[in-house]
Formats: sequence, structure tokens, C-alpha cells
Amino acid sequence: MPPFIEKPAPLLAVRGLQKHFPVKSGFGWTKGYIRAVNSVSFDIQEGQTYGLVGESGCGKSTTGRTILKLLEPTGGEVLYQGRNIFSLKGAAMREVRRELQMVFQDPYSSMDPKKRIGYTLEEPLLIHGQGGARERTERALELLDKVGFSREHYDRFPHEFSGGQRQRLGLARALALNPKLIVCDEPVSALDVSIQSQVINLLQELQRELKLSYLFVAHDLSVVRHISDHVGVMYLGELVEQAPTEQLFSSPLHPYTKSLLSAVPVPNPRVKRERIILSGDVPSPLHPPSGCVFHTRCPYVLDRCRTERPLKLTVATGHEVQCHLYQ
Amino acid sequence: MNTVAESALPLRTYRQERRRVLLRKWLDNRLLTTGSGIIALVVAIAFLGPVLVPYTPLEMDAVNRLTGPSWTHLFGTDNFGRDVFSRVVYGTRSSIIISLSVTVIASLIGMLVGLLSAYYALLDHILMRICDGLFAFPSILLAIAIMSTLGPKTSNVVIALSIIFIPSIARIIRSAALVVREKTFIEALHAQGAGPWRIIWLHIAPNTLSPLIIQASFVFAVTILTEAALSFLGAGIPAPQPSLGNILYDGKIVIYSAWWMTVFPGILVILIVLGLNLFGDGLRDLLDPKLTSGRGK
Amino acid sequence: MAGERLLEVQGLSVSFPTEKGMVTAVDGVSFGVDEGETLGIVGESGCGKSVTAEAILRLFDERATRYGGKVLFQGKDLMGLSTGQMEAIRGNEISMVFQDPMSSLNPVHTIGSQIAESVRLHTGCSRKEAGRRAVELLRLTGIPSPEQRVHEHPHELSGGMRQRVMIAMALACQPKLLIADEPTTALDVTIQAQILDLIHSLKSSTGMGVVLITHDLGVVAEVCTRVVVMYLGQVIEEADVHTLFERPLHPYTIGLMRSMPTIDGDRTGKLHVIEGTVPSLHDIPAGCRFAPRCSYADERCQSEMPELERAEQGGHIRCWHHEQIRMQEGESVYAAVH
Amino acid sequence: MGGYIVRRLLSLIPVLAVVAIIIFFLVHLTPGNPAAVMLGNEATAGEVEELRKRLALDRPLYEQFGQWLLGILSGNLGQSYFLHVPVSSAFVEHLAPTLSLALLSQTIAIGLALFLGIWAARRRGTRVDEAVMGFSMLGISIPSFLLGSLAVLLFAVKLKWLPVAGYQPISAGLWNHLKYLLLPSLVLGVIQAAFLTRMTRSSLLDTLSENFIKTAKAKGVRERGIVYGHALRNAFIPILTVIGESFGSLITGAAVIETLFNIPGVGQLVVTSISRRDYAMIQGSVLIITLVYVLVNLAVDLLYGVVDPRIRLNKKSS
Amino acid sequence: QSEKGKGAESSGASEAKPKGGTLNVGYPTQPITLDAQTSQNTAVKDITRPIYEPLVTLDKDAKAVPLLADSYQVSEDKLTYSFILRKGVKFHNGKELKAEDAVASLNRWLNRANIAKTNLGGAAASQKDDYTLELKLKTPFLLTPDILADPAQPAVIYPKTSIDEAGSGEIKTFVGTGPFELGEWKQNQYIRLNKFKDYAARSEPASGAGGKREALVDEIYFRFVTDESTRLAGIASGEYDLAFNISFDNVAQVENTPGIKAFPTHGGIINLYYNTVDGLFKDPKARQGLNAALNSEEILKTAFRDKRFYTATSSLVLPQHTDWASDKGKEAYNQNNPEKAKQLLKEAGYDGKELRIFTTRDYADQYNVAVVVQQQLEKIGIKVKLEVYDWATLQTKLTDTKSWDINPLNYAYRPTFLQYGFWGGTSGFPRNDQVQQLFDKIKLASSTKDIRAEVDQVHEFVWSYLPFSIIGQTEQITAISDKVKGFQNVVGPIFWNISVTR
Ligand SMILES: Nc1ncnc2c1ncn2[C@@H]1O[C@H](COP(=O)(O)OP(=O)(O)OP(=O)(O)O)[C@@H](O)[C@H]1O
Ligand SMILES: Nc1ncnc2c1ncn2[C@@H]1O[C@H](COP(=O)(O)OP(=O)(O)OP(=O)(O)O)[C@@H](O)[C@H]1O
Ligand SMILES: [Mg+2]
Ligand SMILES: [Mg+2]
Repeated sequence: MPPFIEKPAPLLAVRGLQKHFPVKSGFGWTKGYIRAVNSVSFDIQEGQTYGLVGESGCGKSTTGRTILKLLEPTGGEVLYQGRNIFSLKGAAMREVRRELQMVFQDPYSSMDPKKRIGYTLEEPLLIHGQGGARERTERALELLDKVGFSREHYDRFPHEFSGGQRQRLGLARALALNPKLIVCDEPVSALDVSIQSQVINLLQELQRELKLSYLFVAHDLSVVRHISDHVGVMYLGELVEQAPTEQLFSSPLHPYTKSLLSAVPVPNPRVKRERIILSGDVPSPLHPPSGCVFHTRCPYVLDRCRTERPLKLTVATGHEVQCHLYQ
Repeated sequence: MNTVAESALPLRTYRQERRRVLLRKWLDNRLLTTGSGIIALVVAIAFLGPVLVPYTPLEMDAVNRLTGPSWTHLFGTDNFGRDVFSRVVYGTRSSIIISLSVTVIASLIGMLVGLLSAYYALLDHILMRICDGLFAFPSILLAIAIMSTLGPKTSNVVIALSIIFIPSIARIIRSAALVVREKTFIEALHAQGAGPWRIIWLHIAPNTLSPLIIQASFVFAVTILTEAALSFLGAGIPAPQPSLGNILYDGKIVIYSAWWMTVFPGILVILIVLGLNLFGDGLRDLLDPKLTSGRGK
Repeated sequence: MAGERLLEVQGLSVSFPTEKGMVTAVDGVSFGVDEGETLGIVGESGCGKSVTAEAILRLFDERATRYGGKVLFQGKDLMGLSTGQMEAIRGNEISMVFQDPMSSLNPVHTIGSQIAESVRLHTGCSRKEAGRRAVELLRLTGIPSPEQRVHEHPHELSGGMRQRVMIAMALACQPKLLIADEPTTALDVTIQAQILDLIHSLKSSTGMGVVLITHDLGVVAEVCTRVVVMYLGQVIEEADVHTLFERPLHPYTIGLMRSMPTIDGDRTGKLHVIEGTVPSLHDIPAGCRFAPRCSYADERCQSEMPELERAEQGGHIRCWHHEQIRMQEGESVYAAVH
Repeated sequence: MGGYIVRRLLSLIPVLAVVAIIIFFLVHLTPGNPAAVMLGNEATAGEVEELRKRLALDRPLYEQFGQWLLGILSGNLGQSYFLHVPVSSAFVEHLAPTLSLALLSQTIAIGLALFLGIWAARRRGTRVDEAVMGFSMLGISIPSFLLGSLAVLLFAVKLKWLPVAGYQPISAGLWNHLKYLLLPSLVLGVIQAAFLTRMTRSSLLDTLSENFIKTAKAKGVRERGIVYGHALRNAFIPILTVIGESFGSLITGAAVIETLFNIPGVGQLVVTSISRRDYAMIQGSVLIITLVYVLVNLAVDLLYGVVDPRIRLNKKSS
Repeated sequence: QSEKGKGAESSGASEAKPKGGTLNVGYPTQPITLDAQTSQNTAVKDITRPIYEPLVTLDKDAKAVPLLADSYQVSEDKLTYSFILRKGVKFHNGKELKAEDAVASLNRWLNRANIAKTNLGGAAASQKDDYTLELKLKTPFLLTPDILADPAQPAVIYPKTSIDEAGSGEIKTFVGTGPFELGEWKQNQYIRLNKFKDYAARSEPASGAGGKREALVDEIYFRFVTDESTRLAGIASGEYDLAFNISFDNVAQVENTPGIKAFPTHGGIINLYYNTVDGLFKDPKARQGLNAALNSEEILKTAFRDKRFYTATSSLVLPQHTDWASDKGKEAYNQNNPEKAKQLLKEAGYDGKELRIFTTRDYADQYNVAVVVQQQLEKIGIKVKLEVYDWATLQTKLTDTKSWDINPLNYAYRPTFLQYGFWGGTSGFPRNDQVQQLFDKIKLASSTKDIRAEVDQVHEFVWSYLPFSIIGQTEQITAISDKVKGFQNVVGPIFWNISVTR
């Protein structure tokens, strides 16, 4: 455990989280495990946003889903306000569920296709027995309005919406209960920039007003940078670097973080940036490389990287990196 | 952005408007309206029967046994010289009552069993094995046993028949529910803290509705005939009260000579099943949001 | 590089039946794509980009949906083709990447067989060969250990992987036209760059035309040659990429530019937003569709709909006030953006 | 998965045990006894009692049950009072015609239903659809004996193409075998098909509106390919269930048709055994049939996973 | 009407008959056993009849005549019957019939058959020499030969070996001396009988079941066809030559089909039994009341359709069996007098409670009668509930005398009423001393001429005590193809001397 924690106890503490998916052969026997999440630890403070970025398929969604116990965890623990979520059951778990909400990466399939949007938005309130019928309706309309819809949309079905609209609906649903923490799995990826700014402003406003916390998974680094207080970078199921936002963006340490930042496209057709192109074999989570998971593609690879797993190194307050270069 | 206060006032008119839209949607559904029309007609025949028919269904006429349709006996007479028309009218009533109760009970319980076993792996093992066992029990034996322990009463007929049909409904619901269970929106519901009851009944169940509707209308049709088979063992509607099924079965022996004893009740069965199926299809269409709009298909 | 006109969309409109009557999601959209060109389509969420894209391939249920206008592909009007002819074009000459990769993949088939099917459909090669191609295509899109992944089912993949499967499927037959509906939203920037490079190299080697629907103006700036901006079912501005970024004319486009968060800008303040919400398709404004949210709007804008007309700097624009905007605002917008 | 199969097979033990207990007491506690039936309607009470004694039916129930259970555990299902052969061999003998009938009619039903159901789904709302649905409605509501009688009247009595009723084993030649089974299978097949057609159509319609169908369309897959290659498999779970179910029920439920066509199958065997109170025969048959069901349903459940990889039956409940 | 009560024969008894071929019989049920001695079941009786033979049998007038016995004599005291067997009679297993076989068979029968026990209780057979045996009775019995000739649970002769092998169970090797031997029994499908080549026939001309027996066809298939419409379809299509148990309602259909005929043979007596043990009908007045209400003519007509198919008579046997028939008590029959009925019932304390008729659909005639009776009673304001059970359940249910009031039953026809099984006691009508005393007198009589008074008294007893109301005598219909010649029925069908043309 990092020694520098003198800050107030985190709202959510993830400790050594692991999630392995069994891989089945044709006959249904398990022939191996995909190590989607491998020993990931981080903290989210109340009223703050933790941005999670990383290569596609590195386990960000799985992290989010496992934290909320939507997937059976393989190992580790998640402490919410000091209580281990994984050991909660029944009413206690439901209570926690009210405070932890999720925006799914795949908005369309996360909504019951047979239910009208109005109902879908009211459902969280129904589940937790909040408000009368009229108040719920009003709350739903208010939420619709917040994410840029009119009352007209209340009676529509999910398939009648566009991709970006569905994404906003997913967010509205997560907001319905005024939760304490929302796991946002790419909540704005399908939004055009103007709506995206509206949504981000909304998220920030809520954060300020209600001390909301977010686990914010996104690929758009400018968005992540804008909204996050802390950013973690994942690679192949491991959290390879985490730091306060400014620090990460101004002085990235891990070679993967560096290449990631260099690849951000610039909205100016005349500017062409120099990208760090990663070469080498893209490893599979089924057979993660020995040693440092990144060594197959690392431009600065050392010999020990191939055999030795780098330890977590704290280079500055809150800035941790897993890389032999800094050992 | 609009504020909520602004939009609160016309909420009621908006709701009215919405109700109108929904009503129109129901009325515009040709399947649904035709189906309910047919059902209404049959139900009317059945329940206004006593006013309609010229004879009682039990009145015998030794001289005019097994006569074909004529003006005095619209649907002919049966092997006791009873008026088939009157019997069919009365029989329709009892058949509808029994089949409907059985369908409703079996569907509800079957659905409960199917959904629970799709949702809880442990219950799955238990409930489905019970269903297997139940399914393997010969229905005749079950009926004889129930009838001889509980007594020959219509309500017991309903119980016996319901038990017979629960396993098949349960299995079909379970199979559909197994697919739905794995969808992301169920995970989303878990994330919101939805309890199993809500997930099962409000989300999985509606998504298994179309196989249920089909299975239920099938059960309805089959019940009519099974009831008749059971009435041979005294486990049906107490003889000599008519039901569509036992009129058909009475006609079975003389099927080659007295066609009217099978054809007329047969037509009624077909009519009821037709009405029910149209209604069911209409309902299914109504509940399928994708049918009204273009993203469907 | 740009060659013949590949696709010409003229006055395309699409209407869906809903419980409350027909809604017109796309209303008279026109644009064109040349060989080897990348046309970007941007616009407000829900403005009809995906519908336009799917309508080009006539993917909506023909019995319920109403189409209008023409879609000329290499001179042939796709709207007039028979189902059989359409099938021969889909996936082969024009292919498409869908926005929603999860529900767009068949859950019961392995991703390998889904890609291989695309290959086999139009090339008629053997099953084995197609399987090999599938692995190859997956590798091209940067999926690790594709030999194993081909045997997996969509639900076992991450969002980004599914999206790459969609892309692999679309590229399987080396189409003449690729319609990509937000193909990289679920991808991290390195892979996004890899995919965009892949598309680019295909484009230059085979002369493939691309319609790229995206929200990422960075991507637009990097790969598109021309851009169409849509709002509420209509094209409101069309220009080549440089002009658009330097001198956007439509107030909405300007708003877009301003709303962008940047990787190196100030991150403390609020992001700029365009005030108001997009009206629902059931009550479309009578005049200019953007008027209710536009700071330039006057009487005329409220009642009269502007036509899409040629702009002086090239391209097209649908605004009563574009002259004025060009004179007054151009510079400041550009300054604000960069 | 392997564990799952083992667990399912193990679950056979309690299932069979419970079924054995229930069936035994159900059978013995329902009124009627084999002795009275054997002696005919003119026998006196004394005679009946005597025969009961001879058949050891006068022993206390638990004793009879124990006896029977011991027999089962040593692989002996008992002896039929009426058929004078061991229950197991009687069952096996009656299973052959039933299996032939089930296979044949199931083939007809599946072939017909998939064809019609798919056709109707593809032509939703057209005449074709209406005709197919009309057929299926008729098939569902027509009593099997009526259809059977009509078929007999036409094909056997009038045209004399096929025999009225009866059964010949395969050993009597394939054609001889089929000749007798053709009509009953057709009748059963058509009736099964009616129901399955509806299920197929509706299930297909449900999947045809899914998003991935659009993807297939965009790939240029032909309409046929979409239906067969993409939609059908997704729609197959309920269809598979119905097939498994009807196959199971054909093994016991074809009594009406077996009787009408005089086929010495399991359905008839069970029904006549019940009417005669042939205790051992009923009990044995029910046990074997339970076993068959459990296995058929296990097969169906395993096929679920093959058809749709998302379905995991051995998943812990969430 | 002329043929009733005698051996009825289909056309062409005297024509030259073709030989060979197969006779296909559509028969409704499979026999539960082929051990003829142990069951009164009709199927057992009909199907074993060509296989096994008794010492004496019934001729066309239903008189007992010798069959396996060459002749028999009765001692003076009427207690000893000595039978001399025919020589050279072979069992199907090739062994010759000897007295030891007959003795073993008779003794087994005496111990097991109901009719033997009730009528010949205490009798025993013993061997005199290889071909002679004696039957010793405890008390004289007028009807001894008739009982020995009765085809139901018949006193047929098995080889001794079969009996030894059976022990206390049923016989397992089905070997007899009849014109047909068992070929194959395919469970629930068919029984095939083959012509027995070494059959030793009598030399007298055939008469009923007596006289010369000859297997004219090579094999007989009894095909078990439960479904009546299938039997009908089968005979219509020519697959069956005979179809048994055709319901009266299908007679018209049969008669309208070219090439087949309906062939009525006597079926049985149908009685409406009262529960004299418990409930309302314990009181004879109540029984009389209900009896007064019955319109038996109408019941018969509604249930059996046509005069050809029933005989409305108050007698226990058909009127043409003059020795045993009687019209005593006929005033009480077919009264159709609701007023009297109500009056009597009221006197018996009937309070309008629902009466319970128990019946089964397994026997259509009983069911039909029950339905009509119910309807008749309802018409005059008596509430009646019909409870229908399957046969096996009904059998048990009837033993609970608390649960039922009335129950129609059909007993297979016997030319002498003594042979009816119901005198031995049923659950609603226990063995009655008054009747038994009359029977004892009859048994002791030396000739049927001497029993007139007792016969009348039995009828008087029936109609005054009313353990049951006789509804009438009914027929049974067999559909028979024109190709079949020489089919006859003597207390059941006879399958020898019958030929088929192809
Ligand atoms: N089946 C339908 N029925 C009714 N309206 C529909 C239907 N499909 C789409 N729409 C509407 O059409 C409009 C355009 O949708 P489209 O999917 O093209 O938007 P988009 O531009 O792709 O947006 P996004 O960027 O959010 O994906 C939306 O307002 C949507 O609500
Ligand atoms: N249900 C599952 N079964 C098996 N493997 C799975 C399953 N879900 C995810 N995986 C695997 O786990 C790994 C991590 O997936 P995850 O969805 O967490 O990635 P991600 O970081 O969210 O990626 P993206 O940015 O593309 O969404 C991937 O290799 C994926 O194939
Ligand atoms: Mg993800
Ligand atoms: Mg879109």
C-alpha cells in the first residue's frame, strides 16, 4: 500500500482486483484463462474523477464491471466507504448499488428493448422505492431535459434513438438516483463535441453540487484530461501508470503512456504530429508475456524487462509507474 | 435547456394525448380486433346460449337418434337423439371456462417455474427435474388419481389439466429466458440494484412473451380435447353435460356415419383457436416496439 | 488522387413510422464522394448521420420506411435497383461499419466465421482460405493473437475489439466505398491511428472512397478531405477540410469548433456549449432548423428555411447570415479554436 | 461443462427415487386392482381377494414397495401381470414401434414446420403468411383422431394405398415397416408441425428485427442466407425446446394415434396398463420414461449451449 | 327373432365351403390370459375357444352334448357323472388325451372357476382307467352338464403336464385339443391360431359348438383393435373379415357398405342394480318407487337404437328359452308411472337428495343406459348425478356401498339364469338366502320339467324384492364380410367350420 495516504479515506478503494475469464474448448472444457484484469489497485476520492485509459481490450470495462460485482471477481477486494463490496449480500448490497451506478459502454444493449425510455429512466427510482408516480415522472422528464431531450422522447423505445442519444439516456439513467459514484464506461464517445461539452459540464456541475465521484473510462484523452483529477493507464490487465492528471499529461513516464499521448489526433488539418509508433507483437491476455507485460512492444526494452515483473514505483506524490526504466 | 417547472403544467394533457395514441394503436391492430371480434362472438354464443337454443342439451329423443342437420335440429342429433346445436352451444361455454382457466393457471405457474429455473441455477436443477418427472407421469393416471381422491368436480378437472400442461410451458419459458438472462440490459439492471423479482417479472418475462403466447394458445386448443379424453375416465366435465371435447369424442365412434357430430363442434374449436391466435398475434405485435417503426427488420 | 465521382447522394430523405405518425429523420440530404476521397460527416447527435449512411445501402425495412431522393453509385441509382442487385453491391462494392458493434454482431457465430462469411460471399474462395483471410484481417486491425480470437464469440470481446471485427468485416472484400459510422469511438488513440492508417493505405492503393461519420474533429482534421456538417436531418454546411476548420460559416459549425476540449488547452473552465436542445423530430421548426438556438437568428430565420447554397469560399452553406458571419466572425472563431 | 453433465446425470438418482416413490403409491392408492380386472366383471369378491393374495397384493404397501425397490436395485423392474413377461422386455418391445413412429413423424414435423415457418416469416403479412398460419391454426385445433380417421378413410378405405392399421417390424422389410407407419406419422407430423410452424415463425420474426441482421444485410448476405445463416440459429432455442418436448411426448403421448392405427407402442402400453392396473408395468414404464425425458432434456440443454454460446447453464446465479 | 337364443349362423351353412386361407378378425381387446379356466373375461373365452375343448359342449339349441367325452352317464343318485373319453384325441403337443389329463384339468377348474365353486362346490374328479373318469358331486345338480359346457371360464382339458408346470399360477404352455393351435402371440398386436393338422373331429354333423369341428382356414389372426372406427375401416377396406363389437349406431353404416353385413348375436342382460345395503335403496319401497319410474322400452330404444338389437322382457332369460323364462312379475316391468314412483319414494322417505348413478364409459351399453335413466329420472323431478369412472376404478368404487345408489351392469347372456355370476353376491346385492333356497331346489330337480314353479318364483322374487330392475336383453353386433361363410355364435363366436373366399 502506498505510504503517502494521509488524505481522507478514499470513497472507493480497489485492492488487487483480478478477473479471469475461462476459455472453453469446443467440448466445453476449460482450457485456459483470459487474464482480463490482473491485480489492479487504485483509489477514488469523494468528489473526484478517476480517469482510466488504455489500449482497447486491456480490461477497463472488465475492471468497471467487476468493481460493481456485475462479474464474479476472481480475486482482490473493493472497499466502498471502507466496506468490502464483494462480501456484501442482500439488502446491504442493494443499498450500495443505489450509490454506485454504471454507464455501460454499449448503451443500446443495456436498455430493455421492450420498455419505453420513460420507464427505463424511472426504473432506478422504482427499484429503490423513491417518490410517487408523479414525482418519478417528473424526475424522468427532468433527466431527459438535462441530457438534452424533450418530453417527446419519454414514450419512445430505445431502438428509435441514435447512438449518441442512447448514450445520453444511459447517463441519465445512472444519474436518476443521485448516486455517490458512477462508473462511466465511455459515456461520451458517441457524442458530438457540442453535446459532449454539455454532458461534461453537466457531470462536473453535479460533481460540484453533490460531491459525485466518477470512474471515467474513455479513449478521448482530451476529454479525460479535462474531467479527471487522477488518471490511470492500463495495459493488458495491469495498471501501468497512475498520476494526477496534470502530471500525467505533462510528464508521462511509462513508454506506453508516452506513445498513447503522442497518438492523439489534433483538430487542425494543417498540423501533423509526430507519433510514437509501437511495433512488435501485440500480446494476448490468454498468454500474457513474462516479465513486463509491455516488453514485446516497448521501444526502450531492457533485458530484465523480459523476465522480471516491474514493481510499482512511486515517483512523485500520487504518481506511480510500473517500469524498469525508473527502478 | 428547458426547466422542469415550465413543463409541469401540460403534463396532464400530454398524458391524455398519450392515452389516445395508445388506444389508436390498439384499435388499428387488425389482428387484435379481428381476434377479439371472433372471441366475443363465440363467448356471446356460449353465454347467451340458454336464450338461443330450442332444446336443452340433455333432452333425448329416442326416435330421432343420429339424424342429420335439418331445420328442427340445425346441427343434427346425437346418438341419444339430443340436439347437437344445443349441446355445442352449452359445450362451448364449459369448454371455454375450463380451457381458459387451465391456460391461465398453467401459464402463470409454468411461467413462474420457467423463469425461476432460468434465473437460479440451483432451482433449475430442482424444478426442471420435477418437470421431467411430472412430464413422464401419464396424464391419464394423474387424472384418475386426482379425480378419485379429490372427487369429480370441474375445479379438479382444471387442477389435473393444469398440472399436465405446466411442464411444457415452463420449459419453453425457461429456454427463452435463458437467452434473455445473458443480455446486457439485465446486467444493467443488476447494476441499478434491481432485485431478482423485478428482473424476472418485469424484464425477462416480457421478453419471453411471444413463445408464451403461442404455447398458451396451443394449450388452450389441446385442453379442449384432453378434457374430453379425461371425461371418459370421469375426470372431465361431469357427464352427460356437454363440452366441445366430449361431443367430439362421442362423435368419434360414429365418425364415418354421423359427420355432423364432429364437424360442428370441430368448427367451434377451430373458431375459438383462430380467434385466440389472432388475438395473441395481435398482442405480440403490440408488445413488439420494433414493429411500428422502421429500424425493425 | 481524387478521381471519378463514386457516390452522389441527391435529396435523400428517410421517414419512419412511429406511434405518433411518420417522422422524417433525414430530409433532403445531398453530398458526393469521389474515388480515393474521404468525406467526413459530422453533426449533432441524432441529426441523421447513421440513418443517412444506412439509407445509402437501403438497409431499413422497405415496407415500413419511406425513402426519397436518389443515391447514385457509379452513376446507378441504388434506389431503383432490385433486391438481388442490391445484395450484389452490399458488402462487395459498398461496405459499412456500424456504430453499435455489440448488437451488430451475430451473437451465436464466432467472429472468425462472421468475417470469413464476408470474404466468401463475394470472392467465392474456399472456407479454409476465407478463414485464413479472417485471421489476416483481424491482425491488420491490431487484435492480439487473432488465431485464437477468431474462435471467440462477440460477447467475449471488449468493445474496441468488436468494433475492429466490424471493420475487418467491412474491409474484407476491398470495397470501392466504405461507409464507416464512428468506427473508432471505442478504440484507444494508438489503435485508432493504426486503423485510420489502414483505411488510408487501402484508400490510396485501391482508390476506395470513404464516408467517415465521426465526432472526433481531430480525426476529421487528420483524415478527411471534405466535410459535411449535418443538423436535424439536413446538410447545413459542406466544405473541404481546411476551409471548414479555418473559416466555418454556419453558426452551428462554429459552435462545434468552440466546444472541443483540447489535449493541451485550459482544463479548469467550463467547456463551451451551444445553448438549447435539438428539437424533437415531431416538431421541427418552420424556418431555419437551427434558429431556436442561434444567436444570429432573426424573424426571417424563424419563418423561412434557407436553402443550401454555394459559398464563396467553396462548398455549400445553409444560412441566411453566412455572409455576415464570414465577414465578422471568421477570424475570432479560428482564434478561439486554436 | 463436463462437471455439469456429471451433475445432471447424478441428479437422475434423486429424480428416479422420487418418481419411484410417487408412482408406486399413486398407482397403488388409485382405486381399482389388477386382480379384479383379470377376473372379469362377473367375478366375486372372494375370488378377487384370493387372486390378490396369489399376486401378493394383500401384503402391506411398504412391504410391496420394498420388494419392488429391491428388484429395481438389482435391475429387475418386475413382471407384468397381464403380459406375462418382464416389464423391461415388454417395454423394449413396445418401444420399437414408438421410436419408429416418433422419428418418422418428427422428421416430417420438423421438415414441414421449418419450411413453412421460415416461409411465412419471410413473407410476413402476405397471402403466403396467412395461408401458412391458417394451416397451422387448423392443425392445432383439429383433433388428432379426426385427422387420423379422415386419412384412413381416404388413403386406406377409398384409395387402398396403405393399410388401415397395424404394425410390422423392420425385420419384415423396410417397406412393410413404413407402409404401416406412414399414415400415423403423417397425422402426428402434421399436427406437431402446426405448432412448431408457429413457434418457428414467431421466433424468427423476433430475431429478424435485431441489429445484427442489418449487419448481415450490409455484408450482402442474400435474404435466404440471412434467414438460414443468421436468424434461424438465434431463433432456434425455443424451436429446439419444442422439438425436444414433442419428441419426449411422442414417446408417451401418441396413445390416441397408436390406438387408432393399432400400433403396439409405448403410449398404448401405458394406457392399457393403467386401465388394467398392471402395477409393475405402469411403474416400470414411468421410471423408464422419466429416464428418457431427463436424458432428452439434458441433450436439449446441452444443445442450447451449442446453439447459443451465451447460454451458460452451470452459471452460478447472480 | 327366430334365431335368437339359438346358435345363430351366418348364411350358407350348408353350402360347400372353400378351404384354406387366413381369417382376419378385428377384435377389440387382447385377452388377459390364455388360461381359459381362470378368467371369465370375454376375450379369453372367445379366443381360447378354438384352442381348448371341454368334455361336453353346447349344441345349437344350447343343450349340452359330448365333445371330448365319447359319452357320459349319470348315476341314479345323480351324484356321479362318469365320462368315457374318445380315443385318439391328440393334444397340440402330439400326446394323446388321457383320463389323467382330464382329471387334472377338471379338478383344477373345480377349485378355481367361480361357476364351478358356486354350483358344484365340493365336487371332485377321479380317474377310473386311461379313458374313463368320474366326477363326484356333493349334492345332485341338474345343470351339471350345462355348467361343464359353459364356454365362460370353461372346464377345458389341458395336458396334465401343463397343469403341473403351472402349479398354483397360470398355465404357461397353451396346449389344447382344439381344431386350432396357438401359433403366435404378439403382445398388443395379434394372436395367430394355426390349423391343427392332427385334429380328431367327431363324426356327428355339426350343430352349434357340438358335432363335427373342422378348421377350414389355415390360420386365424385375432388382431387387437381397440378403436371401433378402425375396426370398421378395416372391415370396409377388406383387411378384416370379421369385426367384433360394433356399436348399434354404426349398424346403418355397416349395412350401407357393400360386401359387409351386420350380424347380431345375443349379448347379455342389462340390469339396473340398486344398492340394497346402504342408503335410500336399502328400503324395498324406494326400489319399487324407482322401478315404477322406469320406462324400459324407451331406455332400450334410446340406448340400443333398434328393435332388432334388444328384447324388452321382464324375464331373466330370453323368452324362447322356455324352460327358464317366465313372465311372472312382468307388471312391475316397464311401468313408466311417475306418480306412483314419486308416491313410493316419498313413502320411503326420499327427500329430494341427489341420487348417484355410477357407471363407466368402458362399456358403452352400460353407460348409455345410465345416461338415459338419469335423463328419465330428471324429467320427473328426481335429481340424479352421474359419476363416470374407468372400469377398474368403478369396480373398486362399487365396493364402497356408502358412495352410490344405482348402477347399470351388463352380464353376458346365459341360457340358464343360474349361471349368471351376480347371484353369488355383488357389493350392492349380497348373496341372498331366499334365492339360494330356490336354486337348491332347482339343482336337485331331476329334469327341467320339474322346475317351473321355482323358475316362476325366482322371477317373482326378482320383481318384488328388486335387487335390480331388469331393463332387457341386448344383442351384440359383429360386422362380417360376405367372404366369410359359416360363422355362428353359440354363447360366443365359433371359429371353426368357418371359411373365407379370397
Ligand atoms: N426507427 C426509428 N424510429 C423513429 N425515429 C428514429 C428511428 N431511427 C432513428 N430515428 C431518429 O432519427 C434521428 C437520426 O438518427 P441517427 O441514428 O441517424 O442519428 P446520428 O446522426 O447517427 O446520431 P449519433 O451521432 O447520435 O449516432 C434521431 O433523432 C432518431 O431519434
Ligand atoms: N465474457 C467474457 N468472456 C471471455 N472473455 C472476455 C469476456 N469479457 C471480456 N473478455 C476479455 O477480457 C479482456 C478485457 O476486456 P474489456 O472489455 O475489459 O476491455 P476494455 O479495456 O474495456 O476494452 P475496450 O476499450 O475495447 O472496450 C478482453 O481480452 C476480452 O476479450
Ligand atoms: Mg470496454
Ligand atoms: Mg449514429
